[in-house]
Amino acid sequence: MLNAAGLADVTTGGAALVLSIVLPVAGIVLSLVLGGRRAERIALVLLPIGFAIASAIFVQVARGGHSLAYIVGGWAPPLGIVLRADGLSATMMMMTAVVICAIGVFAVADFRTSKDVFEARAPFAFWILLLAIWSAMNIIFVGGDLFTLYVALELLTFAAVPLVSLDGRAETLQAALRYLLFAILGAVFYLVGAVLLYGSYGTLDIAMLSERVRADPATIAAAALMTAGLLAKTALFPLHLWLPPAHAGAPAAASAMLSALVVKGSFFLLVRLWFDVMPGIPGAAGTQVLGAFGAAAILFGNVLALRQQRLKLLVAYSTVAQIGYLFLMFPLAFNTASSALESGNALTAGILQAVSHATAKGAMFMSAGLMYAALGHDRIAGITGVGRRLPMTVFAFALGGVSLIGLPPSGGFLAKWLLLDAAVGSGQWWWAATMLAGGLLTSGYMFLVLSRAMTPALDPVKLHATIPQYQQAAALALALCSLLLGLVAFSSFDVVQIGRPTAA
Amino acid sequence: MTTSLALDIGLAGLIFAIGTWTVFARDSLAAVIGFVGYGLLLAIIWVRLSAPDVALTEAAIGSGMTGMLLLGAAARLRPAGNQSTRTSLGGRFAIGVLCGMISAGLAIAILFPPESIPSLAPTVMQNLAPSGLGNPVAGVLFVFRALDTLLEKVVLILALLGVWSLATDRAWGGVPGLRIYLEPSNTLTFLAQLLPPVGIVVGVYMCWVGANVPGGAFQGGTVLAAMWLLVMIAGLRNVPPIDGFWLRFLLVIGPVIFLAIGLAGFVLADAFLAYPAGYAKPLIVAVEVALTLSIAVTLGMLGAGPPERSRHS
Amino acid sequence: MNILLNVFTVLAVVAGAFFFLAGTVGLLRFPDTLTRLHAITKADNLGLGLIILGLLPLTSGPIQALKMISVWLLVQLSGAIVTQLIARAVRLRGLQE
Amino acid sequence: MNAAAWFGVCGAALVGIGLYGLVINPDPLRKILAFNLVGSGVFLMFGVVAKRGAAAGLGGDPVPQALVITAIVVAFAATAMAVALLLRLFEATGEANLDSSVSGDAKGGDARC
Repeated sequence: MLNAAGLADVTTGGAALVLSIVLPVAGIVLSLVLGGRRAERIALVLLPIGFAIASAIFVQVARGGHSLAYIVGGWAPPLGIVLRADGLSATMMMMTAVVICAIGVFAVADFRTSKDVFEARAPFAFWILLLAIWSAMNIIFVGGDLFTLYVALELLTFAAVPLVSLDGRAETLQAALRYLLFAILGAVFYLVGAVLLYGSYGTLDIAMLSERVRADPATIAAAALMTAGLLAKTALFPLHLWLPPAHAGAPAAASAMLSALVVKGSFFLLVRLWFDVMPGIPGAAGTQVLGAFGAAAILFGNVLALRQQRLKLLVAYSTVAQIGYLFLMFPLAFNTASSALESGNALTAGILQAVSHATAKGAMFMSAGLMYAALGHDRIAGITGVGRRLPMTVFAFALGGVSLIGLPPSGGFLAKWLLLDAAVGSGQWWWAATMLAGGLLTSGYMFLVLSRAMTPALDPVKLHATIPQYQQAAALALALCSLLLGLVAFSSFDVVQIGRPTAA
Repeated sequence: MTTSLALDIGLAGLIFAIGTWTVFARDSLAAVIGFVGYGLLLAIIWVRLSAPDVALTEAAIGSGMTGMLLLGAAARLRPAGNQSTRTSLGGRFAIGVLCGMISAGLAIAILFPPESIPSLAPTVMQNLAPSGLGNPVAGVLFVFRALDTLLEKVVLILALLGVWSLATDRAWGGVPGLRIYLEPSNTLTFLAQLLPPVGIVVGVYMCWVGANVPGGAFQGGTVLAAMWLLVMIAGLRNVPPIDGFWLRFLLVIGPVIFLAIGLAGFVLADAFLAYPAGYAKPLIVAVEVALTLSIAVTLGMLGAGPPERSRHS
Repeated sequence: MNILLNVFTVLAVVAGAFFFLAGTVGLLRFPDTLTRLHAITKADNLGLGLIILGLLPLTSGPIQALKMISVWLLVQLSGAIVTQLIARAVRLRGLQE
Repeated sequence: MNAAAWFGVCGAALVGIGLYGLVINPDPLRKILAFNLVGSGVFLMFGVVAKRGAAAGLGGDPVPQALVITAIVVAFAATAMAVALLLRLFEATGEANLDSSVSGDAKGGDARC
């Protein structure tokens, strides 16, 4: 075996990384063979365990101040695969664990197998897909090998697409098919890039590539193709067309997962690619182009959100806009002196934006779903008075909106503040202007929805279904997470920067 | 120019021509049939590229199973026709130019390799001996990058779950309606009686020798799946209901054993997915056998499609 | 002896290739499904049979020769049955195209 | 240029032509078919990379070869899911379209031909 002695210190702390991947996989196979409502029970048992594992990794990384690694099978790269968790991965894993657990609690009411059957379609599929999404996200966060990440990306797609069409309505089938085509094409583009990189450098390991990478034509082509593929999967404007129907058509718990988590998977890979694999390759022009797409997404998504008649579509279009903010960090992290992307405050801001959007958007899709269930529709014109009947739900929706707009003390505020600060500091005022305009538009549609919801109705609102308290509580808990995330500004150190080259 | 080079260029040209034709052919069914032929020719290219393992996979899965799925779909969709609007001439031109540029960029990238060509072949051969495997590709799949192989099996299972989830609520737990519907006929029954014994021997052989020579779980499993589908289409065996215990058991037995051996590596060897010294080969063969069964069942059920009839009707 | 075997190989393979060519031309040029089937089965049976016959002297041992013969037999079997099925489908649905 | 380089060019060309078909062809089944062309083109390029890395008595670098096997299986899984979705969509609406907006019932409002 390869240098077994040198591995010992690397592998001891890293076993949790393996468990974070393997546990949901074990849950998937067990659920399939045991069947029936045991799928739900297995998922519910695994939720706290997975949460504990993610917390353990987070604490280990934050306390230790350095990243964790695990060499799978004892085979070091370039032959084998390494799992790595730096501050970036640990933060995203923690976020995923929180959101998944909240969604799990929320979904208990919607995906229950009725007493008179052994196994029902939607619940059985949902609980397994939930575990699959969790596993795929964790692999994406800790995978150290570009091909393992490709398989994880596909795993994520195959878990996400059936969630879109879980209702079986014709328009969701169409949305799912369109999503699938976008996603698999994006993955193939990513794969071409990996092929070219392997052809040039003989390894797919991220750390080894970052040392070897040169600015030759093959590498630039690889970077461009991988970026394009990942942008299609992240639904950055103008490749966003598949997102609104897919996210709005899925059941509430599934929408929350798709919007809060799944798009962050491919986004995270993009961050890995640009910041870790090839920080020097994109150049100023590349980062400005990416930022311009982001800015266009902010304006376009917000304007379209403002014009929607249905609540779930409004929330979906706001996802298109919020994804735009994520891409502003690329031009802002670019250092003109070294002509490379630097992991500074802009990176922290981008990740913070991802985390606060995940929690806020999860909460908003859950609350929108609850309003839909209670009213039997989600026409914005018809939600008058719902604030009286479902105060907790509307409150959660409003708190999510606070984070999207970027009001203090929310995580969204801190993220946007850091981005603004970086924009002003580097003299790129155009991004700052876009962000301010985006914030105004976001407050516009939030006001539109909330003012309707809080207006007392003329005749009392009749609820079609009773909404369990715990579902509302799950949405509110996520919204509070998003709100209180801004308080991390008071902690002195920055977990995201752990294990980054410039932080040491 | 040598003869073999001329033949290779001709092969590449032929493949490109058929590929282009499948894009532009008017009839979908004809395009799919062209695609099957395309896949078989592609398998020859893989042999020419000294990759017999990939050639077998391409022929079995890339051409065979994919072709079967697409043929079934084309036959079913035939009455649909096509009412959607076509892209305008200018749009087509612009997209054509863009695609041409991508192709040109890729061709340039592949035609100008770095000065020292990197290869892991020597490293693989150095480290293959302890595992006792003779086939380096199997070594990469089951020793060095076992995690990818495990995850890929999960991907297949998820795809099957995704296909099943498209059933109606009422049909859940029921029997898949085979997509390719043939009237029962004596000749087909004859084939379904004669071929499977041979096919099963071939499938088992492929899996068994995969550790040492080209072949392995994916190729063997595909052949077994094809035999199973043939028997089901001919009506000699019923399609099993999707909630049957044995079906589910066989579906997951491969990943379960893989995972169990991988986790045992924590205790018995020095890492997850590491094999204890001296036991690598028997353990890998065990994993391959279980995976072959799982792959056969997964591919067979993917071919059969979502459940359509409830079990009792 | 060796030269004779080589000549045999060349002749048989060329004859086999000719049948493949003829079958392909027939597949492309014949007017309806049944005649096309007729053309393609000739390529399958005779063409492949001749090529394998021609290659037999080049095999490294009886096992390899057996493998090649079984390839031919399997192609015969599946070819004959698929042709039968297609012909049946044509008869049931009426002649098209 | 050696044979492997020609196969590489063939792979690159297949990616382009497949991509064109994927974007241009309105029929989802043909889009799925074109996706498979793109995929096989990419695999072929990987095969050329493998062939270039022939060393240590092997005809090619086994690592990319093994990765292609994995990728072929994943592409098949994608095709299977796409085909199932397409057939289900056809069953539900009586048409197989991605661009027209479909509604719940088959006789939905728009009578586009």
